[in-house]
Amino acid sequence: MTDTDVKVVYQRPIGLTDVTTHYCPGCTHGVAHRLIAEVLEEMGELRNTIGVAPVGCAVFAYNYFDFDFVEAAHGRAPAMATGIKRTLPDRLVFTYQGDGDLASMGMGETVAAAARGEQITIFFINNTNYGMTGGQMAPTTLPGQKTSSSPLGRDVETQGYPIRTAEMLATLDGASYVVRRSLHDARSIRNAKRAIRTAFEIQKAGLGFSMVEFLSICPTNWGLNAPKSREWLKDHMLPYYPVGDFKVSEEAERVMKEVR
Amino acid sequence: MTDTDVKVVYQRPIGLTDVTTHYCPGCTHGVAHRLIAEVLEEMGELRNTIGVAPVGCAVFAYNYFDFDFVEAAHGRAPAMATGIKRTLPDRLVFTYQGDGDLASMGMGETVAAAARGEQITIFFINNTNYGMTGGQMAPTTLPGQKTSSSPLGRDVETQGYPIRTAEMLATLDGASYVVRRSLHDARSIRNAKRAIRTAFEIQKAGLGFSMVEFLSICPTNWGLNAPKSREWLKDHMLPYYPVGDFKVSEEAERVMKEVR
Amino acid sequence: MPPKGWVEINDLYCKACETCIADCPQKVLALDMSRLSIKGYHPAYMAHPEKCIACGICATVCPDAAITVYRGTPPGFEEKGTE
Amino acid sequence: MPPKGWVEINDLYCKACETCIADCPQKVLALDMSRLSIKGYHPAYMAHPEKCIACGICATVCPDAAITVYRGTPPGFEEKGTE
Amino acid sequence: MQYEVIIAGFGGQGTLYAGQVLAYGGMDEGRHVTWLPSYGPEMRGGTANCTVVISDDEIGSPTSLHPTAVIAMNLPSLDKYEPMVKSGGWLIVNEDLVNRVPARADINIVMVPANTIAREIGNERAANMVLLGALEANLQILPEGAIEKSLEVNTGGKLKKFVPLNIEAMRRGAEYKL
Amino acid sequence: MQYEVIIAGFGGQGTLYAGQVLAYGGMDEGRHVTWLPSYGPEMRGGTANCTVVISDDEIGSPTSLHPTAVIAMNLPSLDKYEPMVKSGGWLIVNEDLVNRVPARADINIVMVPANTIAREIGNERAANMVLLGALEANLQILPEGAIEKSLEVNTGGKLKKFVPLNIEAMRRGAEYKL
Amino acid sequence: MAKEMIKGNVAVAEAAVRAGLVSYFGYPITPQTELLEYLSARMPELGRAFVQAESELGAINMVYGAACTGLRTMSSSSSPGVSLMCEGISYIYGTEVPAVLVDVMRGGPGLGNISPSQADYTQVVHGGGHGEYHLIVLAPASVQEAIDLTGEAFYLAEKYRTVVVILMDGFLGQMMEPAVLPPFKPVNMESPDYAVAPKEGREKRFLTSINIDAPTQERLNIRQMSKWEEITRNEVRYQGYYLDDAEYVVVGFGTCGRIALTAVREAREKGIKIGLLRPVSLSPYPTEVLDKLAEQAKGFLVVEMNNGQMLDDVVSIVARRAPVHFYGRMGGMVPYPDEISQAIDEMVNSDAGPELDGRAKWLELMRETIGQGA
Amino acid sequence: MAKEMIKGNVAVAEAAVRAGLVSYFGYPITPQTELLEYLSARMPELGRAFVQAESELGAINMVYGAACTGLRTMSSSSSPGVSLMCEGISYIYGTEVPAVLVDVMRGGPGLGNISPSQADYTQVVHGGGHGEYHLIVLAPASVQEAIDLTGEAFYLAEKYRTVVVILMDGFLGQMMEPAVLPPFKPVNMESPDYAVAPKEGREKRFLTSINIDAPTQERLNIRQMSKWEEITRNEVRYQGYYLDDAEYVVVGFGTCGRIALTAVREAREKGIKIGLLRPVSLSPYPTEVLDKLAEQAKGFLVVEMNNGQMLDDVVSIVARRAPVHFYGRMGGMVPYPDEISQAIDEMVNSDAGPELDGRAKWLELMRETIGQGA
Ligand SMILES: Cc1ncc(C[n+]2csc(CCOP(=O)(O)OP(=O)(O)O)c2C)c(N)n1
Ligand SMILES: Cc1ncc(C[n+]2csc(CCOP(=O)(O)OP(=O)(O)O)c2C)c(N)n1
Ligand code: SF4
Ligand code: SF4
Ligand code: SF4
Ligand code: SF4
Ligand code: SF4
Ligand code: SF4
Ligand SMILES: [Mg+2]
Ligand SMILES: [Mg+2]
Repeated sequence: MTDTDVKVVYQRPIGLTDVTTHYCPGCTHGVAHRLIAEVLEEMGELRNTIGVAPVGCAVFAYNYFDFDFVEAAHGRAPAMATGIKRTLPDRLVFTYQGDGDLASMGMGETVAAAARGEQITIFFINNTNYGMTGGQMAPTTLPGQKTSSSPLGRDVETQGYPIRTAEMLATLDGASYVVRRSLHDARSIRNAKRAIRTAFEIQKAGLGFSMVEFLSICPTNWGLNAPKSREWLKDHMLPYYPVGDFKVSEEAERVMKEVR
Repeated sequence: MTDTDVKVVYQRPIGLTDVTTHYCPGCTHGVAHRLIAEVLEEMGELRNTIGVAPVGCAVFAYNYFDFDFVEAAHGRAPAMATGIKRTLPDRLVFTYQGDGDLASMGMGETVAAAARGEQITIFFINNTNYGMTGGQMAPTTLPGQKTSSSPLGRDVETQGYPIRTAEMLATLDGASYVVRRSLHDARSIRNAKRAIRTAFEIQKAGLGFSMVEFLSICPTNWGLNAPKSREWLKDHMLPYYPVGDFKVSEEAERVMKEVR
Repeated sequence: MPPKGWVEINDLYCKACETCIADCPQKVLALDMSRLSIKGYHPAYMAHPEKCIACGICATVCPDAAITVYRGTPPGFEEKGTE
Repeated sequence: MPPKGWVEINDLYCKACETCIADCPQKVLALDMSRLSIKGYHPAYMAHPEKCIACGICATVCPDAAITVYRGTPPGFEEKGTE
Repeated sequence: MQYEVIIAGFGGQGTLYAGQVLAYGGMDEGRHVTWLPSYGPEMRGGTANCTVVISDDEIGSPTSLHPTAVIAMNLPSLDKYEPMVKSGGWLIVNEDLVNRVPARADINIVMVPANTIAREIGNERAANMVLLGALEANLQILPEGAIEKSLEVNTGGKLKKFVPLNIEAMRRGAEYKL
Repeated sequence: MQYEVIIAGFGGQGTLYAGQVLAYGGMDEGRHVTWLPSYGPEMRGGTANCTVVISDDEIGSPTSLHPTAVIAMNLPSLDKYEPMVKSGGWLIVNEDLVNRVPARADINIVMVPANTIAREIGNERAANMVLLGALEANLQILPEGAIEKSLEVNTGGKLKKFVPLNIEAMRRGAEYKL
Repeated sequence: MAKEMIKGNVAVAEAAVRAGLVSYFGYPITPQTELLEYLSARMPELGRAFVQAESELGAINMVYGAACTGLRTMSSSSSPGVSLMCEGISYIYGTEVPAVLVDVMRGGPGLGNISPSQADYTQVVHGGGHGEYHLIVLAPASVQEAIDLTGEAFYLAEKYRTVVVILMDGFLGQMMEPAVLPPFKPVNMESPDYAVAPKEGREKRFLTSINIDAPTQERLNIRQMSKWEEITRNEVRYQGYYLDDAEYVVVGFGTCGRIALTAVREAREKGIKIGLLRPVSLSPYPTEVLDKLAEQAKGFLVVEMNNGQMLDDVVSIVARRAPVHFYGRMGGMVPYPDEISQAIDEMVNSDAGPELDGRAKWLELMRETIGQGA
Repeated sequence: MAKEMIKGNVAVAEAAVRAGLVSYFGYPITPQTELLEYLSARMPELGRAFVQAESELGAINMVYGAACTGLRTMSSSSSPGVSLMCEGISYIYGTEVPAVLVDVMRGGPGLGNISPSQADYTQVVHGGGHGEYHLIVLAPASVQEAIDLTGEAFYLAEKYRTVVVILMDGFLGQMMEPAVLPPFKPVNMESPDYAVAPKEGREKRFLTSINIDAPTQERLNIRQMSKWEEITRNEVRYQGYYLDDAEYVVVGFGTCGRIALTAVREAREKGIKIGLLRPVSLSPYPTEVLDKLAEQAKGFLVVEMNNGQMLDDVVSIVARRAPVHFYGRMGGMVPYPDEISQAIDEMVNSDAGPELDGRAKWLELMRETIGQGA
């Protein structure tokens, strides 16, 4: 056997910088980052993309991606992305947002961007809590789930019910591609990657608003290690937040079929 | 025949003050007002109700209703109503909001209140434009519809698609009763009244968030007189915004059946 | 036969929007071009009182709650009615 | 038979989260309790290099893109492989 | 020299437009001018007025508490603005829509049956121009014919066809020169 | 008299807790005290330190640039705080987690193998209390036994069962009295 | 260039277009709405970006995004809307990207009304968002000046990578005056070298307002303060009238400043040696000229359409060298020249010393003449 | 009452509970979050209302609603969150209903960081929302004072039907000190007579901040200004140290004020006749005492954790009667007593006259010692 038979099956994508992230061990924010970098590399769009970082654990995303980035105010990433995309319509523009950022603080901007059919892509990290500020309840926190601001477990009577963001946005005519994926195992991750690719292709084709919601773990605030967190996701989140395609416009469908 | 045979079939409800409204002739804001006053009178709740007025043509609603009222900041009526209801849980609290107020400026607060299952009722006047400020495009403006800020007609490519608010909110678990009614003719108006009654009864029973969306006319900014505006509503709005019950929780269903 | 009822339209509230006029199934109502209300409108009135069936539709659609609807013989008709 | 491939785990990135360890179908990986990385972690390593099938699952699930996966005979095996 | 003119009436009587015509005329004559409307919801159906200032110098205030002249197109406007007219100033009144004679003795009062005249020349909506004609004839803020010329130069689109009517209206109003 | 003490180490070494124990002791003795942590995301996995001020008078600054004493539980803390200790002040070092001897000659230096001792008495996590014992023995900020008493009084819940261990750890640390 | 009669709101909009505005993001609010409406037709016609945002929050954050591309962008609003923009403004400032904002002020606080006002002075000049920032604030008093300052605003925003606010009031927004519009400048689509607008062959860039490390943040603050010092040195603008020999000085900005001009002229005619200082840049403030005037003047009169917000600045600068009188109208009321004339007379006849509390005296007068309660 | 070691954020929360807080509405943000977290357990336990709002916008408008019932309500946040509340605060003020707000300040502008800061001084004391308003602003410097002022805040909010802000910084929020909590006050559920809380047999009520008629709005503004005059007369609070014979005066509030105390004591020990003025009510400001000190002092030193926001007020009041020096740290940095000591020495040794520009001198120093750039 010679060296020429050695093939690199996988290597760190060039879209990530050579920097350790500040994410906690096992946090699937890292997986989402990696997938986005892989897809943009594969599409040859690394030098044509602008990311919008949120306020949340991903606040420093701009340090980890090796392409242009801006940092939004809490919740306003879709508006900021709109400002960029309208100014530079031929660039790929995406936001990367947590559930507190998108579904609480920024719900107004999110719905508006989707309704406008804004030609941007949103990557939405649903980890059922506010990671960065120490694990408070988010709009996505499950009924009964304990957080630092629902210490007895989320009481739906006084603290309300979780929002299924993808399902909700899917009702909007402006939304072209709205899906949910999970990051808890290899198979889910591969599916998630295909969705990222589809979303970007849809944006590239000018077909309107796209969003991929990712079920993600937060070992630190859930108080579970990474493998246990992934189990918890599977057992508790998946039933409430089913993976699926909630809105695929006709045109988007065509693009979707072309992706692998 | 004697006087005793004379029966009052209809008279101005006592829940309205003896004041002429500032609404333009024919404007169905007036109809919605009247129905709310009638229902609260019939329920005997006039002295137990607090209304929250929006910023919009209904900004002076507090002058027209003969019960307690507060005036919210633009879009924030659901938050303000939450503050009141949480403080005085045994009062009936409702907001009265236009489409600019609720579906643009206040979308975040609206979704959040619905998701929380906040025990309030929202009356949502969809007249496809910003009446008060002179007829700009609203999130509800129909594709192609001319407004003062979509002078060539709403171009869905750049200005997006109308939001079907009721359908969207219906996806939320916290929402108990979310329906759409129209105010363009007597039959629709009677149905609208039943929906108002149902919504209030649901609130009274503590069954969660309720919203009634009303299709409403804006003769002034549509540039049509009242009868023609009602035709326009029927021909253009009804197809896009079908009347219907989009979310009726199980418990709400029971209440609904009891209303007439 | 006397009419089944009648309506009273309050000048203070009526804005001459013609909604009631358009919707009255009996075509009872019209704008009174002979009068201007203090608000500057030609208010609606019963142009054909004899046709009123007290159905209440006019009141149901009136955006300004200007209309009161009575069932029974209108006051003016009383004597004639017994004729 | 030589293994089908191998992985390299970059100490700089590995945070010892054990995700790869849990998901490796061949149970190749483990934390190296004998070493501390500069970040203060016991990084993952190939505890059973002979079992690796270069399936890439570990890299797919690694949140820190710490793993490179190679298909082919691992460098150390080359000679042995031809033995 | 500085003229301060308030034109007031119901919404729909063309007060804002009459003010603009005057202002354009001033501009074309190289004078400093400001045109300031009342704005906002009160305009919807309610009253509408504007203040026009025409001056040889840079204009300070675009408002006026003691206008040189007032055109009152209806009774509420007469009631409101009569007391404000500067002593020695002018009050041009739409005789058709008021039911009283102005009371001030220290100002010049011109009563013009503007609606009647406008109806006579074919369009009641030209009452505003009748009154403007009366104003100009009496005060001669601008050289003769200046407004007419400006109207012709500055009017385009749908309004163009009304120019002759408006000029005629002004001419008829000008007959009410004191 | 005013004592300013900084306790610094990795997150998880119990620096904040040791500071609280000292502060409670001061409070129970009727002294003025402040306890000020470093806060925020740097705490997640990174370093953690707190400043405790104990004084007979109203306390001004809760921070200190020249602390009376520093407990350095690891090398980065030693590197950072050694230069800051007030001349004549005290530096208590966890000998187990540093690889150098402090360089300052104008301060009192106490090297304590805190992790080793803590392990000896059954729980490595008590290293913080070993160092606190060494601090108190040398500085005598509070009367003898005050901290121990305060620990007993103020500890409740799950931590109660560690009180004897913590007292033992302090006692062992106190053996490092210069 | 021929003069045109043009409305303040529209004038600013068209001036921005001619200055090469690439994108506009706004939300309707009286008395600013015509600006948005005008651009809703004009921008698409030119193939440029116009978005009616979901809210002022949305609008300012769209501006933030557009500003990060370094291309000319603006928003406009009125008082309550500007309050909603406070956070975003602070972010834009913190990120050091250029943006222009128009505030057509109305009566407040709260919902207040839509009548002209200058009650956002403090908010825009001193306060507003959190953190350390200083915006450049320009206050036109005529349609022509509004046009000129609009071009200027874009220039300054880019020169200093900062936020420039054009502060007007409902009167100026609604008023028509003859004015000359500047020539049409071609749009510059070349992003500056700090901006995000990726292209092959250059390093990635990022723009943020976060500096989680406090020392780093402090160094940024110091640099921004230094920049502000430079702006203060270079960018002061004001208009003076009859100041050379003035024994009395009226200070007023925007609409109130021009109304005061009428009163000052009248007073001059009466033989009073009085001048008018009309600050055009409210921030940086014309401190130096006012400081000099404080050496020469026997009295100052500040006139505003608010409760004396600029008054505080004038009092601080005059520093008890002369009494500072005040006359203001609030809540959407606009003073007539006659009221200012009267205030001038009172100043001239007053024997108040430099320790005069102008606001207290004025408030007393207001209570007596206009009364209390709503 | 026994003393407890208690953290600033928690102390304020529990003090509010004991003052009879009926409802709390907030949103997580560092370094304030413990306050919200504490109440998320405490309020439901007592059967009172706690809502984690969707945003600070939501929170302040929930407070607005609750305040309209006249029952005790509050929110808390930190700098960027407070910016989002500006509009709502203006509405609450305009409607004249009582509310309490806690701002635990952090470094800015923009996202900045989470380190302690006093950079919201101007925003909260002068600026913030649109329109004419004056909030009452109280700045505690210790946990005990934070507790005491919390009770006071509710009292003042109700007394004047206004918004009271407790302005703290991240240090005070995170610090533990022994403190005595007040006794538990029963909740008052009796709505006052202006409030909406309908019941049989009384006229309807409404609460609004709109006055579309400008003269009406102006009368309201006058009444509110008069109320403010009254507050200014009655509600000034400050703490003075060694002021009687002070030739030099340090002025600082909150954490910075207490840090300065250490430096002032040291200077006294060195024989410098120096005192400390620590304003507790930042609004109304202790103008009168500072004015008197300006007659007696040879020099002032203002110390802040910002770029000199309160400095502007001190300069205005001192009015060139003595030089006003400045020492500040920004961006989340906190000065050590030693730095202030040095600034005191420099003041004492300085030959600057009263026209000194303290900020310019300081900025120069900052550039030299700390540098620029981020
Ligand atoms: C206006 C404003 N409010 C609050 C915050 C504080 N804050 C920072 S991150 C965050 C929540 C982030 O949670 P999420 O979006 O779910 O992201 P995660 O950290 O879970 O990935 C909050 C509330 C802020 N920075 N700005
Ligand atoms: C923060 C803020 N932005 C904008 C406005 C201006 N404004 C007043 S009403 C209104 C729109 C109202 O439209 P809608 O809610 O549809 O009510 P309608 O008048 O059609 O009944 C707007 C934008 C405001 N008052 N406050
Ligand atoms: S706090 Fe949670 S979401 Fe944030 S980095 Fe850690 S594990 Fe990930
Ligand atoms: S503008 Fe439209 S919505 Fe408003 S009152 Fe008039 S008709 Fe009704
Ligand atoms: S519907 Fe009512 S308001 Fe309209 S015309 Fe009839 S009576 Fe008058
Ligand atoms: S009651 Fe019926 S019939 Fe009579 S006027 Fe009204 S609509 Fe017509
Ligand atoms: S490539 Fe596959 S077999 Fe090899 S270590 Fe990774 S997961 Fe295990
Ligand atoms: S998944 Fe990655 S970071 Fe986690 S242990 Fe494996 S190599 Fe290390
Ligand atoms: Mg999250
Ligand atoms: Mg509407």
